[in-house]
Amino acid sequence: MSSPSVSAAPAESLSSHHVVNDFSISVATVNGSGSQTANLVLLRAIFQMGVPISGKNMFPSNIAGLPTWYTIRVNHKGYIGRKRDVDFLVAMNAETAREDVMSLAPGRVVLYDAPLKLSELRDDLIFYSVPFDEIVRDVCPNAKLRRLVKNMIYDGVLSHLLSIDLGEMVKALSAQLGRKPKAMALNQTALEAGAKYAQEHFADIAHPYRIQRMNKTEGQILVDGNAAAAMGCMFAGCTVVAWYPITPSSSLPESLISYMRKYRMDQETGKATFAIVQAEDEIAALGMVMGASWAGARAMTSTSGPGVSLMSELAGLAYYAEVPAVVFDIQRVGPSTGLPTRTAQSDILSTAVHSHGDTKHVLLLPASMAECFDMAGDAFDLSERLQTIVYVMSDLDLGMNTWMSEPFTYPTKPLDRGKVLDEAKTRELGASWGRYKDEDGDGIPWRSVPDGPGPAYFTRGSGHNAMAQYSERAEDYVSNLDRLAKKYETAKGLVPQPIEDSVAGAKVGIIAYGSSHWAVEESRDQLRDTSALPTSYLRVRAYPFPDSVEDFVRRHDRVYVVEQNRDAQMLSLCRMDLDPALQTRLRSVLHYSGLPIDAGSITESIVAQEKS
Amino acid sequence: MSSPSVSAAPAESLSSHHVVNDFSISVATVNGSGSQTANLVLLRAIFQMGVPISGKNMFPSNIAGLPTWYTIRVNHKGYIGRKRDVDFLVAMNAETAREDVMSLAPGRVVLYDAPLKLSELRDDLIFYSVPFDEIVRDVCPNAKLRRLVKNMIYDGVLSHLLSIDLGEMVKALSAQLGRKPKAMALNQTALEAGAKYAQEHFADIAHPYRIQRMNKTEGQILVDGNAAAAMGCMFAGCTVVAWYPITPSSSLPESLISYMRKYRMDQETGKATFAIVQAEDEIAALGMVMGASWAGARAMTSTSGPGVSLMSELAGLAYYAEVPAVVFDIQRVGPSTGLPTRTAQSDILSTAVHSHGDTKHVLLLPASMAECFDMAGDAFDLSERLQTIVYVMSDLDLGMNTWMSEPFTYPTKPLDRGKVLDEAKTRELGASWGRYKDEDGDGIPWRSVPDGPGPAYFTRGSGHNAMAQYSERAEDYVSNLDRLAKKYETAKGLVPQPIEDSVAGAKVGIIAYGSSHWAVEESRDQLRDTSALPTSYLRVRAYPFPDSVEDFVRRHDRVYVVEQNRDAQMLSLCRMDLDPALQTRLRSVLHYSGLPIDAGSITESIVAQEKS
Amino acid sequence: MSTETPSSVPAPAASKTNRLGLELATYRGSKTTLCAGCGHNAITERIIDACYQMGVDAKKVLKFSGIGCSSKSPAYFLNASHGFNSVHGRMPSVATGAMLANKTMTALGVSGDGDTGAIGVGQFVHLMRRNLPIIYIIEDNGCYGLTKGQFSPTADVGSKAKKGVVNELPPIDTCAMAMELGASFVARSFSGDKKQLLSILKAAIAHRGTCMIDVISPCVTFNDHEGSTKSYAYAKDHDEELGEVTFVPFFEDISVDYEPGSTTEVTMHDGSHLFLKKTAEDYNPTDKLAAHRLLHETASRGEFATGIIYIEPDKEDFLTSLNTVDIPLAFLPTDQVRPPKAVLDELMDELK
Amino acid sequence: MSTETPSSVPAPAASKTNRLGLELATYRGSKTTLCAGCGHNAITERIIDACYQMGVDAKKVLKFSGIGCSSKSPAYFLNASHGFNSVHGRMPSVATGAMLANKTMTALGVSGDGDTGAIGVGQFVHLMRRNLPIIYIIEDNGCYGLTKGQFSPTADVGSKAKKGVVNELPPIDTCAMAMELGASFVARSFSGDKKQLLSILKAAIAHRGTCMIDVISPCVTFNDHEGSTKSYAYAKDHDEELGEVTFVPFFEDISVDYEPGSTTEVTMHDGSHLFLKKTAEDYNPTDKLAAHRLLHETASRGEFATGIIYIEPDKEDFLTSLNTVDIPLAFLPTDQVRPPKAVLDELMDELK
Ligand SMILES: Cc1ncc(C[n+]2csc(CCOP(=O)(O)OP(=O)(O)O)c2C)c(N)n1
Ligand SMILES: Cc1ncc(C[n+]2csc(CCOP(=O)(O)OP(=O)(O)O)c2C)c(N)n1
Ligand code: SF4
Ligand code: SF4
Ligand SMILES: [Mg+2]
Ligand SMILES: [Mg+2]
Repeated sequence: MSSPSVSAAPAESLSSHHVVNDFSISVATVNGSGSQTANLVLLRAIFQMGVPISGKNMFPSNIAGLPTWYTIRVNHKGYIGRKRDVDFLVAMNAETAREDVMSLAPGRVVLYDAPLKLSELRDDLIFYSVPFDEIVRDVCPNAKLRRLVKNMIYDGVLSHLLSIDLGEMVKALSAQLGRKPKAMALNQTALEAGAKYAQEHFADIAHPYRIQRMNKTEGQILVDGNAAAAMGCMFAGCTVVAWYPITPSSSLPESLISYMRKYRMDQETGKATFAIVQAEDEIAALGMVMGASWAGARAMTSTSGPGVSLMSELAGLAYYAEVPAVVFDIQRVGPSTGLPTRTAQSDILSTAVHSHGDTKHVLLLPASMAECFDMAGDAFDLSERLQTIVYVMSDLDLGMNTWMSEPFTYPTKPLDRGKVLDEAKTRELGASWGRYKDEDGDGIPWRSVPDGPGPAYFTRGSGHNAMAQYSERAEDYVSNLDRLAKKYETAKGLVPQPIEDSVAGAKVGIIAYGSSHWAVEESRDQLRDTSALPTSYLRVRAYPFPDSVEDFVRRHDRVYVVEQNRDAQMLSLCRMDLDPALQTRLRSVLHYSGLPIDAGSITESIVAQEKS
Repeated sequence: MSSPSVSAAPAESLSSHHVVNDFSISVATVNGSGSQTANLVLLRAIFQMGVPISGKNMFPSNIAGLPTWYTIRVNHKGYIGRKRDVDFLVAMNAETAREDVMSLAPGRVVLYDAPLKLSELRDDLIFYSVPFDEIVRDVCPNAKLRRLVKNMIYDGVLSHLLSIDLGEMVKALSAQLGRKPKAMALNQTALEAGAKYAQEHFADIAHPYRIQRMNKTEGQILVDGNAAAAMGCMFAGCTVVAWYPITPSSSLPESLISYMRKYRMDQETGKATFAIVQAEDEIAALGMVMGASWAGARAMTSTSGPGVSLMSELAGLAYYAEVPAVVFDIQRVGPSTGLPTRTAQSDILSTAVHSHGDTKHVLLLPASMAECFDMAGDAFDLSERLQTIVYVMSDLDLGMNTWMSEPFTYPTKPLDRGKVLDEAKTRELGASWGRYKDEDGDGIPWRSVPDGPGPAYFTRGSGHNAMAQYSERAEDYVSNLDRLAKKYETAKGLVPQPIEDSVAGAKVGIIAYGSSHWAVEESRDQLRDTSALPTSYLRVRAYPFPDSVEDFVRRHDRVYVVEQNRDAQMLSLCRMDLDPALQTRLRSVLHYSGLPIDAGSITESIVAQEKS
Repeated sequence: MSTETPSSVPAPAASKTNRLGLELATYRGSKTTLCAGCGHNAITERIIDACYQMGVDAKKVLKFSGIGCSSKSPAYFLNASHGFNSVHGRMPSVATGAMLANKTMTALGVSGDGDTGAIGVGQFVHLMRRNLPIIYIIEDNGCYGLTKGQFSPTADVGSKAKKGVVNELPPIDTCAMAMELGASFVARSFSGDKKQLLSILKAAIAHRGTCMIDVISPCVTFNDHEGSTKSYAYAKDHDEELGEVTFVPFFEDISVDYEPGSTTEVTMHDGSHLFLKKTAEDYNPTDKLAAHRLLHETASRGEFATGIIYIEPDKEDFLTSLNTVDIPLAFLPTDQVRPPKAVLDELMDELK
Repeated sequence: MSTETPSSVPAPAASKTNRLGLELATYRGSKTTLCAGCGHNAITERIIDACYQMGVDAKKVLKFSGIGCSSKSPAYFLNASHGFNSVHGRMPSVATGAMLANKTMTALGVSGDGDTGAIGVGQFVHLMRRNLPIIYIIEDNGCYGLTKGQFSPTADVGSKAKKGVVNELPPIDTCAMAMELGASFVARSFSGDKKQLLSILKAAIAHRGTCMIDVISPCVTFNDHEGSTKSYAYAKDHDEELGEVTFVPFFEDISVDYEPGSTTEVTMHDGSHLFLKKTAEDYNPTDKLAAHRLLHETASRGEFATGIIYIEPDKEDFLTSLNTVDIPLAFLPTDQVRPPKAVLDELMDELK
């Protein structure tokens, strides 16, 4: 395959026995050819068999006609990070087939469209040739739809080759197409035709990869992070959404629109408890969010790198005028337009110090579907509590790929609307109230919302004193900036705290965040099992860092900060914020190919650094 | 005075003898009242007497009617940083007079407008009351102009009180108004009337502050940094300027317009060797600069914090598509609109990592008038050599205040247009040329300019390979990003190198940059003379840091990074980039009141930290 | 240093009250820090008058602005209203967001010709298109006052031929744009025309939808037209007595009063001339094409048509089209914004 | 993964050449990666034809674009020309800068209706106002193709009533805006009208000033109108056979041919209808008010006027007004851009 990783795969050959529930499949097609249903059916069928899986789509930044790879990882232990090497290739795309085949390790399997004649390329692989065009002619009389139906045939073939119960395939198909009987019938025919062809032609070959029923997925859901975050926003009581389309963020607001229309709109009157506006650009989107938050709504926007960059000026206003705002950054590969359909964690540093002047922002770092859901709620609560902009730093891998998850927990914590003046507080503070006064010693002032009981004030991004009056006095400026710094200190105790998994006696620690988590978990097992290197692990879930981050470093000799960017951005924040005496302990593991980070790369990097 | 510093002035009383050539004057007026000529005449007269001076204007962010302070520092040793305390107050503004007087140290002097009756406020100051309205009535028959002419009267009074040669005052006045005989005559009359009044009324008082002729300003010029930078741009062969007005940047392009119209335009045909466009905003300004640079022009823009924030998205394109661009950031106080007429060094960190994705930028850090001039040239050369955006991080203090300087040196180095394909190179490279290929191992590719001899290519901010073809391949992406990192390494050797002043045996080092330089120099003398603390000094002149920065830290036990922002932004860059083993040596001296940093504050901070 | 105190400027007369029983003084704001004679101050006065006379409940008003001398004005009226002075050119989006949050409020925005026509024109376009209920006033002086007199995209107002880099560009006609884009109330007036401006403002208060009001408002300090013989630039270079670049003279307000259908010539502080043509009494502002014709014809004669140029009284506004519940979104109780557990269960089941 | 090779698509016929002795093939670009049947591809073909037929020197052409499916097109024509694919909505400024640097070039920009009408409308306004010499083509499909079919500010093109959040907003008429703001050549066409589009492009190549050409260009993949019974969204929810959301069917190009003065009805791929009204042969495009009337009247009938809507042949363009020396600024030798030492000495003396 032409893309999966930077470094070459170790040339490890496959032994002759079966590999059960531990391999990866890559389906190479052309985008726009309609393989999504087929791939999801495959994924879901295995999931229904109780075997842990994850599905990652590597698609191009165009609409139709360019190469796409859908990779499914099956792993009985529950590792759901990306696997670097492909074990089973389904080669449907003439353009990349050669390169895809050449990049496989010996002993691996290729299922291909017969006219591609791939078996001529190598003799150390197992090849299955299927005449899709012939089969599809029989099952699909409508010539226009054949290109589409071909995909379901490979699912049929795979069900045989991988021992996936055909009944589960049909069930998975009907979960997708159940409401469309004609489509269901046509696809089911194709599925069965594929299975039949395989039974007839490949019965005598020993198939090296097999799915076997387990019970590791029971009760779990399959979801993508953008849908999870959208649900999180709905249950967080979000009322105003302003957004501008951008890959890989768009599906978050778009999912939210569907959910809100279904559950937050009176189905008879059409009256909604929300307003969702497609803005003219990201600057306007954030402007609307800030206006709405200022006026008392829970408001959010969602974007990706280029949009975040555009929001820079207003982000500074949110910080300094202390206006809540929730911004999801579904990170993609930069710089600039970069690779819009590839994943990265490369907006961390520039977003932490987003905007000119002395600004510092709060970042939340979800790593799982549940956290995409939960942290949406946290983001609104924190943003209103702290009266500032809060960024939820998701990424394409989380946002657009399909992940297993426990079902989400219904939030029972009341919405935290923060220090908003109500009747009683207004009376209590009386004339002593100052919009920017540190009434409680935590740096967080009391806010008056228009049309509420509190007094009116004039909000501005220019110099102001504690009473919100215009001021150019040096003293007023300094005390205001110092209070903002104190508020940022307060944030450390309020943000989601890191999660630590410490191993007694481990000298090596790992710090990671966000979507890197899954590969780190797997890598820790590899390090322990194959390199006899026990590691402790701190998963950071927010910036600014709570004190426990420094404690963790203090308790380990060497700490590897693992992240998906070139410039070691989270490490940079550690360098800036943690005790200088601890700096020599910090090391870096970086991955920035645009593909999700994999355990093998982390393990190799740590092993190499441990040796040196 | 209501603003000068955060901490209170030490209550040191003035001895009875004269202080010669070492004091500060603050003229408190209302803006729009036309005191600029009077203040500049005062400044220039002292300068003409050979005494080192500096003039700093603390003006409000409006057009007329709010308090303004013009402070002049006179110092025989040549210290031209801000002096925290005011020795001689000229109180013309009723609104602030009381507070201004109350903030003076005992023994200081106040010259005031008689109706303000300030002498009643304190008995530990020397007061001079002048009935300006009465005097002005006699010298200025045109009632409308009296408000204006009042100002020249205080100059006259000061000439007597400070022993400034009246002839020098007249000479300075005629340098300003020489071409306007009527204005000259009126103002000279006022000047003389003031002097006469003082002679008649204050002859018997011992005046504590005096100017005495020296020869320390001979051959020097008086200039502001924005004018210096504008000249620098003109002599650097700048051809395209796109800008959007913003304080304190506007006077840079506006000066440039005057210079260009005078020296770069055929006075008969009006044909110009430049194009200057006032853009619709800062995004458009940078877009124009990038388009022009891409097409082969030397192009620049100038802005301040809010404008830099808006440029964020395009900055990433400049980095990634490798398009030259020169951006002057005349820093002012943020966050957000902040204090537009106050100074800061607070865009350093966010600009160094400006834009989403993995981006890193080159910053130049001028500290003097000569560097504002020279670094304009460096910026164009580096931007074209490195094919990237280069920021010149000036500030309001440098840009808008009046500074003494040696005359600028005519640049004799040829313009460095960088690696642009000419006929010969095009032939040499032939078909092997790749727009983003590391031909020379320095990370810098060869560039083809439209309408030049090189081949055409398609410039894009999306993924591309060495041949400038669209690519989403992980390998292409990684190798391109690695080359960009290498180019950034190359930059370290090309940027203006730090200037070191090391003292044998000094254990303490100071790192500073930009306009903080002058206060640091003075503070070093204070530390040596009053605290017996010899210090070495490294003035950083660019980011990324050349190796000598790390060397300097290595050679000292403790290194203070002095800067004018809250968040220790340059220190943060040191933490990110310098050897982790050296981090415990680094300490921070911060000043962020919006007023220029002063030596006393630095000295106090270092002394305190040395003790602890 | 300077501090804008929230104390009101004392009202001239006492004890007269409006339909809410409030005195004019209660509609005032902080003391202005704009130049004496600035047109913007006159507009501030008219806004105060209009709100007073219409008996507007200041607690239900939201004030918005961008950045500029003009954008400072909201601090100088309606101290009892919340205000949001945003960043340069972004007032439209901030105001839109606030109105999404609370559709029961009255939005009143003040911008400048630079704030609206240059950096902010993108948001302006989309605000007009949405027909958001807002009174959007451009205090139009043809220059950037706060940054000291550069030309703005509406430069040309009453000025003679100018030289230099940008000055040859045609001015943007914000009224023509607003109309073209969908604003349902479009008007132009002059800061010195008390009567007309007041009546336009009162009509705007009564209209629901975007009221775009372009008010020509002379900048007395920076009429930096080289071609104008009494300009700042001219004074700087030629004036025999002045010779000071930072001096801001005091000016009297310019005021005019002229009949519907007639044209009047206004002499500006810088000596340039402005020709205002007031729409006739029988002018029908509901005919869009006629309104376009009016603007083009007056413009081609170098005149500014003043009055209500275009009005579409029944056009649906943006907030109405969004069809939100009656309670402002900002104040919905939790049980209306957090669906019950059953909904989450249903969603989870679908994903199993 | 995918790589856009710079190799040209082979030309259909051979050996015919234009006045520069060049074959049509030399005007081609890389292979398109847009959907089969996308209107944008047809426009690409017409640009190639027009440049070929006019004997344009590709080395003297600069290609520009923003971001979107449309903005990818410049890679698909004129491989011999330098191109700059900028960021979303910022093509106008980048093109302006490049033309400042080298006024001897011909600028050809391609944008989308989202790129121009949404995020980029501010720069669009000012580009039109400057009348910079550029051919500015909007490939107008009423949606955001590249981000999968959201409505753009020109949405409504040939569509029926739509529901949802933004769809009730009136479309921006880019032709009316361009005219209002100062562009000296304003036209509208349809991607499938080979003859008309070609002749408009050729006229634009001959014009100096801003040529704003709005080309209606159907997106075959995302005509996501819920109200349209053959739309993508409809298929997704209702189609009994398809049931797949990522499938992009192949479509044939739509092509039309109709007489000046007549109206034609075009059935789009999604089943919606488009009514095009071609300007009559005696239509006078130099009368701005008449052009406004034409646009408003056709729009009110739900039609699109096509043809050259407005032209002001002699209007001074921005580069001319800047009056730079004849040599492109980009190529001035050092002695013309660095004043002699005497100048610095003079400046220093003045500051002493
Ligand atoms: C992003 C940004 N760029 C530039 C500025 C500087 N600036 C402040 S006000 C202003 C222009 C104001 O002109 P206008 O809107 O016409 O208001 P006026 O002062 O004339 O009333 C500018 C450019 C800014 N505040 N923010
Ligand atoms: C700053 C920014 N925001 C959002 C995007 C995502 N984006 C890419 S193309 C596009 C819209 C394209 O629509 P249009 O210009 O109409 O082109 P089309 O694809 O329809 O031809 C958007 C929103 C982006 N690239 N940059
Ligand atoms: S500078 Fe002009 S616009 Fe600003 S306050 Fe003064 S007169 Fe008004
Ligand atoms: S998605 Fe639409 S606009 Fe984009 S290439 Fe396909 S048909 Fe064209
Ligand atoms: Mg203005
Ligand atoms: Mg489009």
